Amino acid sequence: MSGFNKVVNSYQEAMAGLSDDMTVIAGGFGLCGIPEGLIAEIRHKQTKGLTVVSNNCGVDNFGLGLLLIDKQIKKMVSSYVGENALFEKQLLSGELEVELTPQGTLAEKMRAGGAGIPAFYTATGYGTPVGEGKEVREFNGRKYIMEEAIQGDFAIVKAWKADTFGNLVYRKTARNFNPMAATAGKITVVEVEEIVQPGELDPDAIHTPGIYVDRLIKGSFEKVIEQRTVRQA
Amino acid sequence: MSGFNKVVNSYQEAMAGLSDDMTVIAGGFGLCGIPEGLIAEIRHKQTKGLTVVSNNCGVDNFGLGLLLIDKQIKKMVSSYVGENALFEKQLLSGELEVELTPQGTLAEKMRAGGAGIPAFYTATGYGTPVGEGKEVREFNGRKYIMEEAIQGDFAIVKAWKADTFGNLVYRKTARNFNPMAATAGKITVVEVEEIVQPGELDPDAIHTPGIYVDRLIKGSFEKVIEQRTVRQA
Amino acid sequence: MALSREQLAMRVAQELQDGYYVNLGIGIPTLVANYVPQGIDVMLQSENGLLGMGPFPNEQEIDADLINAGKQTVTMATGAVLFDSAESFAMIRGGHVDLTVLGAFEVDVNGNIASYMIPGKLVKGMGGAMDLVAGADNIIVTMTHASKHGESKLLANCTLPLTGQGCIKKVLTDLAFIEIKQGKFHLLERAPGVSVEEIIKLTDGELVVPEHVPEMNI
Amino acid sequence: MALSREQLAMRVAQELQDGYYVNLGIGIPTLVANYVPQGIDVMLQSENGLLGMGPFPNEQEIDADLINAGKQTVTMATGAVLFDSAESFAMIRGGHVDLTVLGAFEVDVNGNIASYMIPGKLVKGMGGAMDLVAGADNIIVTMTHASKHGESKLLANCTLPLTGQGCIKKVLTDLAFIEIKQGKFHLLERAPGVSVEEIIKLTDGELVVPEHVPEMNI
Repeated sequence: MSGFNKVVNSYQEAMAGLSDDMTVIAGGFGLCGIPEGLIAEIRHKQTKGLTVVSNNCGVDNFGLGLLLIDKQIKKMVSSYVGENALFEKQLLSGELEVELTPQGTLAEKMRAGGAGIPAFYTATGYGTPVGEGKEVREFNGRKYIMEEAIQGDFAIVKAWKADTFGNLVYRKTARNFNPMAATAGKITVVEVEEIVQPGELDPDAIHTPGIYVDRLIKGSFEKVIEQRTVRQA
Repeated sequence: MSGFNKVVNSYQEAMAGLSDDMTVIAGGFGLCGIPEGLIAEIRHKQTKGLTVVSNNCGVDNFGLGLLLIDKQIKKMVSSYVGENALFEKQLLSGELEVELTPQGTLAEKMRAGGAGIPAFYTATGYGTPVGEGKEVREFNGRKYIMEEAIQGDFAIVKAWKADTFGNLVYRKTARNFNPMAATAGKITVVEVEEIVQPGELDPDAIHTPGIYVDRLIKGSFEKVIEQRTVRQA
Repeated sequence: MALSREQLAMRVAQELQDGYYVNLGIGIPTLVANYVPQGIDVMLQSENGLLGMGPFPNEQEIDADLINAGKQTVTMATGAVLFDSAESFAMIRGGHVDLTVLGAFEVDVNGNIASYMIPGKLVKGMGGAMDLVAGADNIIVTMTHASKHGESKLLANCTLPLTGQGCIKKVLTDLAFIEIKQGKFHLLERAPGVSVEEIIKLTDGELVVPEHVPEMNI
Repeated sequence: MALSREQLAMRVAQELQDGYYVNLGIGIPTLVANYVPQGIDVMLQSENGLLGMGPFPNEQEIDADLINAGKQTVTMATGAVLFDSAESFAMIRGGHVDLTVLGAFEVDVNGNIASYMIPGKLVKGMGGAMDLVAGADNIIVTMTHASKHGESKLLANCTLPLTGQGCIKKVLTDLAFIEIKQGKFHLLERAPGVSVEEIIKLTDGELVVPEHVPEMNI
């Protein structure tokens, strides 16, 4: 089934078409489950003016934080930006715009973007700065705000295993935002640890159906740990 | 972890608390993936005036169709009601009310009900009888209607395997509406083919987390096939 | 001569492209799977939760837990994936399916479609059809051009309750392949041996007829 | 004497019930897991996609793919389940978590909470806190009663940007356990050795004090 073979052989091919001022939706939570090679390729391409939708912006010198070094990011849509000195600096200097979005709302906005739901209501953020300027509506005596879907020109995703059709399986908490990101990109690019043949993944246990995936590349991952915490022996 | 053991030992206990005029959300598509024993118990209890939210209403003499025999259902919320003579008869005589809901909207309304999303917008049904009386809103030049979430006093669900904590795995297309139904019941009751110990299911491959499940019972299933279709040898 | 059910399916199959994800409705659309052109691979989506639908099973393969949207027992193709109904319609509503083929009672010059209900007669329900027509960009409606009594099903305005508004761009009938744009039907092809005059006669809505109307290549 | 971080965690742990699904925020709330009463089982939800969080790993168990919402390496308890962020917040927003424990900068008599931003200082972001306070019915806020400079954090009106409006009913500080209802703080318990007068002095919002205020049983 050549028409369904999503595998590409270079990072250049994986990110072909990404250009200045585009919106990129990225999976990952902190440094867990991030498409390391795709981020590196964006840095290498030196694409500028990007709007990046991701729960976090990595750390100084790793993850999406790499795209701050040469000021490639114009705007971040994130729930949490702490623990990144360069981020803070660019934010305070006004070089970087940030749209703080509650974590659950962010996940739901990505899902909605992929699912043909242009907007939904949530109680999250009502009566807070997040709700300012947004439509308020009452259901069953409680107030909710309207949140709109997010779509990206590109989605960059990290999965554990894929078959060549782009059916994806994630591992442990590296799943996080990746499945929603995968649905919300006009072009969805996935970097995985292992590519297998169609039929090798259990059809009942696939997390992301290949229909959402446009390009697939096998990467190698550093998997930096942010907070290495062990218990007393 | 006794506090998380969801297993009950009788159908009576499984459906305890169900009373007249309640709303029941049921998983299943046609006769595929339906909680056969829980439906039989509702028939046995002779609960009346029920609003049943389910994609279909079974067939004469099987599935939810059994609840039509003694007129236990006041209202069905379904996408498809064909192929059930008793249903048609009660519908035409006015004994049974039907709220026809597009299949995708129905699935999304159940999901929303479980996910704290009181309403969402969809293009499905705009400009059709389904859209009548519903708020219309334009996003990016296209018109959408607002659909509200559904919740049930009870949700009845059929899964393949569960552990005693109520973590669920479904099998093939018997999954269908069951995962959404499971999230949308004030009391969610699940009938399964096999109950295993916690830790025996792969944590990465569980479809419904046990947090949604209140009661769990091991059933035995007839699995009636509606359209037995085979290919030429 | 008017196309047979099989010929309708064959003509639709010519629209398939390699790598297409396709949802085929119940009836004639289902037959399209039998005529996928050589060298082209498509993957069939069944809205009850299966992407990669295979052929009907043999007796030994029958599995009550594996059915299609028409409730028929089916099999899975290699590389198939299973999911729940919310995910299935996220896929459909979100526009991820490349081609949708479905039947209808009526279509009109504004791309409206009526397919789920005939008031006064039995109400079967819309199933997934409303989501499919709202979600897909590329839809082919297959239907007979007119009723047995010669009443056109290609109208200026649909008379039956709508399944979707302004969403149909291509209609394949037993007589003609028609495009809908700018509030008019446009005749693209005619069935072999069917005259342009017959098509005009049986089309109620405004029909634009080019100078040369090629015969379908079945 | 004011409660230590550990004592705050111990007192919160007394609110746990067998079979509770619990989300513990970063900081003091995380410590609650160390003081679950005997005979009671709770399951910890981590909003990055884990229900059934276990203790921190030993060196051999460390797995970069298994972290908690504070980005710390963790383990899974028996019967744990993993899911994506949309599912995690469906759980939270949908009110399926039995108890949420989180920190704050300020709370007020109307149940408002401010916890994510101090204008002019660093903006860290709300993470999942806004969803947690909007989705949970049963929330315990743990915080110090006043700043080091003696400025109360229990106010008539929050001064900082809100994380949630009207959603907090219980606050445990290092000095007192307080309920919020009908637009007032209600003193339920005091820390061992802490006088009612001291609590009154350090509480800015209106505080209802019953005749007898029991000492906490830590």
